[in-house]
Amino acid sequence: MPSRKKKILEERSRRWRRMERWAQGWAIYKKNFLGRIGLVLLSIFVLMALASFIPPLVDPMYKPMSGVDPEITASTGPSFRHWLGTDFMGRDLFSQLLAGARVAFTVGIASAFVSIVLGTLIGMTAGYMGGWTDTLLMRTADIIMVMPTLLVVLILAALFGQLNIWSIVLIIALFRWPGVSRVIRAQTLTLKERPFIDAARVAGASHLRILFRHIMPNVLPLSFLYMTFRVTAAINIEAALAFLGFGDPGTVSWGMMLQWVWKTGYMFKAPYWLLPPGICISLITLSFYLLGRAMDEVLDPRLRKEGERY
Amino acid sequence: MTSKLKKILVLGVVTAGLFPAMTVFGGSNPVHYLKAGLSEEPKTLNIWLASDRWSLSVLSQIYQGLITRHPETLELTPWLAEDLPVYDPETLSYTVTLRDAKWSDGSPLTAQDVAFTANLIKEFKIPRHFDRWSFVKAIEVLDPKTVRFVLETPMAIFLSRTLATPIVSKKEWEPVAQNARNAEKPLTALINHEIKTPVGNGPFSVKEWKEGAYLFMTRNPHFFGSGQKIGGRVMGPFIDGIIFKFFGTSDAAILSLKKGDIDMFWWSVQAGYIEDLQKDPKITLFKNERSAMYYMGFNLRKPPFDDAVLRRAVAILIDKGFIVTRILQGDGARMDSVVPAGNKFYYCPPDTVWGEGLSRQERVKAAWWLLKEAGYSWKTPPVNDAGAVVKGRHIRLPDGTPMEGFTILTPPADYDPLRAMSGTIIQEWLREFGMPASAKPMAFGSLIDQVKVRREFDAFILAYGKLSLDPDWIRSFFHSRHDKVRGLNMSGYHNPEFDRISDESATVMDENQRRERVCRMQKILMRDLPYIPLYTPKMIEAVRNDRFSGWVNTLEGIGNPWSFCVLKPEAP
Amino acid sequence: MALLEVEDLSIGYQTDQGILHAVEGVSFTVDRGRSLGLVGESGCGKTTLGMAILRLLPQNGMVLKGRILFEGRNLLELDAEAMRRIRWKEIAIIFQAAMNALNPVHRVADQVAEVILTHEPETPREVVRVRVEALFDQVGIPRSRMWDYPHHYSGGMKQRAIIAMALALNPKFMIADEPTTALDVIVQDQILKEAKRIQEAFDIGMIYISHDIAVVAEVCHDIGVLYGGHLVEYGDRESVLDTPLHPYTRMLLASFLTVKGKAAKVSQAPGDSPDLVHPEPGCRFYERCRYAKAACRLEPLRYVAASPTHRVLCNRCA
Amino acid sequence: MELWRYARQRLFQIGIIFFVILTILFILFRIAPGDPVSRMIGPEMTTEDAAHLISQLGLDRPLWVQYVYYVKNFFSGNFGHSFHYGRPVIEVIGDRLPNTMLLFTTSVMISALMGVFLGKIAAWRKGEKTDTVMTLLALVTHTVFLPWMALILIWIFGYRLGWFPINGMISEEVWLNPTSGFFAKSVDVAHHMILPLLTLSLIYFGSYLLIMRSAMLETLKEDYILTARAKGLTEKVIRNKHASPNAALPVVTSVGLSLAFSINGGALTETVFSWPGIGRELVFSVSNNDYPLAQAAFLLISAVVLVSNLVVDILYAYLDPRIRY
Repeated sequence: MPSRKKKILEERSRRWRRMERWAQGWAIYKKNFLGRIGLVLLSIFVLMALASFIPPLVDPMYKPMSGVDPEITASTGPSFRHWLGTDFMGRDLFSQLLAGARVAFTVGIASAFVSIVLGTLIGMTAGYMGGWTDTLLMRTADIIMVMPTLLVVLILAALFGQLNIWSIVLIIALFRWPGVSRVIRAQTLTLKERPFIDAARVAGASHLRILFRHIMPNVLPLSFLYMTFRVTAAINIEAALAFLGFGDPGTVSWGMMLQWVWKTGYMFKAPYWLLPPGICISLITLSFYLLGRAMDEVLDPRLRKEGERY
Repeated sequence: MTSKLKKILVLGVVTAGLFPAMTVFGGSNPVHYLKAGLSEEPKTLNIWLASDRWSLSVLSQIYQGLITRHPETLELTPWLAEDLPVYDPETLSYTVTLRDAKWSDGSPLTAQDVAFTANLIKEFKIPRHFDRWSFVKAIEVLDPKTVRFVLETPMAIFLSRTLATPIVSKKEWEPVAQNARNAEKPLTALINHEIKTPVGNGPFSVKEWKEGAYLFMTRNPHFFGSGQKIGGRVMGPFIDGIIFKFFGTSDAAILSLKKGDIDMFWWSVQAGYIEDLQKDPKITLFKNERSAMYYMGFNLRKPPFDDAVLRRAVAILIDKGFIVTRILQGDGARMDSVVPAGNKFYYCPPDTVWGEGLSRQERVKAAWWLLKEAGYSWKTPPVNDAGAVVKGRHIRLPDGTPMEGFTILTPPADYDPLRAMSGTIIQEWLREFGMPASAKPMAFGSLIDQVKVRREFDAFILAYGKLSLDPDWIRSFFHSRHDKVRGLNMSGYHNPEFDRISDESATVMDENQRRERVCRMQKILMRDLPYIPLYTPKMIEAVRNDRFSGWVNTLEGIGNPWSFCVLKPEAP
Repeated sequence: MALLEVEDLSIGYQTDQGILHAVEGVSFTVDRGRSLGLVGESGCGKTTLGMAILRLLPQNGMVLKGRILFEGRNLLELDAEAMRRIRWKEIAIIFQAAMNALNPVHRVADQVAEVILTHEPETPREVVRVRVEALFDQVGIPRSRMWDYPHHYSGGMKQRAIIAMALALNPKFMIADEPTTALDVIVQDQILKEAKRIQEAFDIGMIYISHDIAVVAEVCHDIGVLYGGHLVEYGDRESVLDTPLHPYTRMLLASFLTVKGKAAKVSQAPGDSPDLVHPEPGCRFYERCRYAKAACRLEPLRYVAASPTHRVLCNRCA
Repeated sequence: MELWRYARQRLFQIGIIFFVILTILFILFRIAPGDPVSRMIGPEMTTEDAAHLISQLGLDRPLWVQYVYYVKNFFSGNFGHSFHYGRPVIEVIGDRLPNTMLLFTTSVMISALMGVFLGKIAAWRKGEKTDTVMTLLALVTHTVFLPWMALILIWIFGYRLGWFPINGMISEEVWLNPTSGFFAKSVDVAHHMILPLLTLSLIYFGSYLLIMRSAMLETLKEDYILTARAKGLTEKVIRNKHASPNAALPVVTSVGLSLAFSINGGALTETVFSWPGIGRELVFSVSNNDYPLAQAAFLLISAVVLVSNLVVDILYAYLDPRIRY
């Protein structure tokens, strides 16, 4: 069947084009100096997160939450035994810092992922369906958008007792989709007018098929871009929450470490304790942000216009 | 130099120049204002609403009770009253004669004021106070200086608790009460009444409250104690006033103290600052006992903690010494009875101190032995056949069912990091033993709701920060009568023997007989363990020693009315 | 002395792949009162040429060799300030995308007045106002619309406003870069006539850049045809139109004659655009030329003069 | 006028959104397990005390009755009494709000002005050292963890150098001194404000700089910039008159959109520096189960965000003549 053959060919060429696009994107990304820095930083944090499993195996006193050095009962500075020193009850700061990387990734990526999935689905639906659905979804987005996420999570944390890390992830996600959905909606609106959507509609494709088969692949890169920014937001909110003392007590996050140093009175005395978690939060945010910016350049051809004017 | 830069520099110089100039004020006569740091701003100056310690700190300078406690002996000492009242067993009544005292507006304190205060509490059922007055049948004004209280039943706490109630001025409060009576919600109207400058008869009175910044009190010229000798001390106040500064965070307060911006920080200093402060020659630290109980409570109404054996095993597993040295950084004492050891008269050492002096391994073995005897079993016992301690797994109740996961509720870290941390550590100890414990810090309001109102919980860690020296509260905490929604018996502890002794203790008027009852109660509780007392923290306060001296140490620290009445400025 | 003389001008762009030779070895002259039409498909270097004269090439663009003489002075050697003074005062430009050539946040009349105030700062405000009004009258924009913002204007009006702006200082030379591309046919016609009238009335030298040979044929005295950065044919209008020598010119004219009015199709003539980053030494039209021989690709090109006013860059035509 | 009609329409929408938030808040605070009275009275409270107080506070009425009262009171301007302070909520907020406004508007203004100014220069010098340094600085301050930076500033300027107070907004020495006039008091507040202001401004300035820089780069590619150049305008005029007004528009929008985010930062800063503002009060009231205060504070913050968004939109329309509603 010639039409079938054509379809296969088309599919193959589309796939090829997509791969080519990735390769091209990577080529552009590589040229972005800050983007490269972001990637390097990020891989350091990934390594830290992976390494966080090691210290407790070496000695139970390196358990980030419950392990204490039997010989140390107060905060001490860096030593061979404790590379970054110990906290006020003799727990190893370095293993806490490593565990913090794991928490940051978990929180950041999980909540960004959920909010992106939500935002993309809602944005696509609103843009594609239009009418009442659109109005309803977008007004909801407006309402959520004006609420300061941190304070909302704070209120919920206070009202419903301490939240565990997954509820925090979920709440951040629930309050962070509107920004994404607006962008995706705008993108969907322009896509909707493109001929290939019309063609698909004429060919009798169902709404669902059009949404997922034709529109989604085109908005996904944008969603992916937004995900990097959402990751930074989520990490920051979790850290701030923990810093204020509303974090999940069962996890050692960097915000929690800062809260301990602040609340136990070691702030002026223990720079080895005050500095590392703050630097880590800031740098992981920076690295995701740089990643996002570099990706933005890859995705947004407008920025590549320079030098193309003849 | 650019003009912009110049401007900035000039502004900087002006700013810097202004500040030293501002530190001196008051003219030729040196005035001595004590600057005291509070960790939070007082919420209100309405004595009937105030429940936070900051408001109470300020109000304790203003409103006074008839009786107080001597700082060293802790014995009852007459305060507004001229003498300790005498009990007449015939009529079940106390007669109190008042000192010659004046309100800060100059009008005299009369028996009418005392009667008015008591009646106000009884009429409006003012929370926190009403309980202490509910058994007072009548208040009779015999003459302007004498008042007689007639009780319904003999009640041991009348002297120490009821008569410590702050007395308010009838002149000031009568119109307020009248308005409140006409309101739809009388009590709400009363406690929501705003008071800017309360009329009291304490050593100081409020001059100015700048919200969010400071509260300025000046010496009350009409203070009844001035020049008198009370409790072996000549009363002042010898300072001209107190400026309370509000700090939201301890770091700021400690910094101010070091710089000399405040003379005293009225709050327990965290361990982290202590070493630094000790090095400072201008700063003196005071360590005092507290009348506080930090404890772990259980829900005795349902498994698994309805079994006293299990509670005992938990008590063995909890290393209080560890908590004190590690989490409290040594600034506290382990607690082995519900009465704090600082309360020397009523404290009784228990017969058995669970797990005393044992190492971690020995604790595990002891607890394991105890539970094994009681029929508990494990999938992997915490002590293996060779007698070595291993990680236990899946404990089973005597009836063979696996123990379900349970939570230990604690206050959140922002409220009290130490208790939150203790919860986590206890969780780890129990888990090593094979118990499915998980610590869950919870916002305070939710925690109270869970424990007192809904009563859906397994275990919790809470504290009583300021237990009165008279241990009448033991009865409230553990009497089966108080096992109800919002009741104080949070564990749901029922023990008829205990109920009987505690009821007896309430009405025994002889101190020594009462003490014997209280001892028996303590021993019963330490056997049944509805609560495991964990620790009593120390009160560590820091003051500058270059401006004022004469702080009075007592239980609960130097921040007491005695201190403020006798404090003297250092000679310049 | 000619008003504008371009001599052997080569322009390149720095790109990732190397230097892109956008214009190579172009020479032409424009006299006072004369107009030159530069025609060619997009990417042929015609806009680059226009920008180079005003030294407005983008950052990665550079003049590789050659001279641009304006009234005898080499513009390429002037310092930035001297060049700034020449811009608009002496040489004005009407842009391709007139739609976006006006700043959206300033009123149109202000933008015209700004030109006068920049170059003749002593002019009293009142005089400026009168002159601006006169200019708007001249291009036929009602005075009531003068103080509108650009987005209130139609495309034609914007283009007129730009022309008004170009005339504000009575420049000696004007470059019109596809001034009518975005407009509909009727407006296009009006604007063209207007441009021609003004050029003649003020005795201005002018370069008219277009992809549409029909437009150029209508307006200009001379025609230059650009292909791949080369000026492949250059001569007076009659010679070029009547006896086109270069195969590319012929191709342009042929499509113009067959589908008159729809000349835009030309740019989609068969064959790919030449690679300007690694150009062959020979003819760049080689691949699309139906007369091409193997040698065309490699032989260095030279101009062949058909008449004193007409030359062509084709070794075959010789 | 069209703009007026647009504003009215938006105000109506804001009203609806506000009502929805109001309702959500009510529901949230009522279904939450917290027990306000236990926090009010303290652990010595007896069952009788609590029951009495609960009925006195009207918390024993059915939920829908409470809701009706709540909405009714709300629209008659009565936010109730704070459980904690015993004062009308409106008064507490009235005390705190000006402090927040002072800190907040100053910091937004400083950071926006600095961001716009430096962003302009960075874009103009794209690729040069100035640009690299400024972009990096902006990136770092933009992504640094706010409370941590506040702590570091406290550590350096408060503890090590001792230059600035780290707590509150006034010092009693100045305010209790009868000779200090308005000027001395203002200087005192300014002195206290420096560190929190520095924290907030540093954090926000980065994002404004980045937005301005990229907007400026976009703008510089526009045709009218080329026109401006061809017109022989000086570079300074091109940059300041033709490029930056267009480029500053996205900054205006982002000020509006980032407001909710900024409020998070504001609350954190207020908490760390004990600035007696509404953000800190909200954090407090929330952990104290002071429903009326927390609700009103949150509502107020939402209202401020909503209205500011509207103001920003109108401002945008005013700045950009292309936009007409």
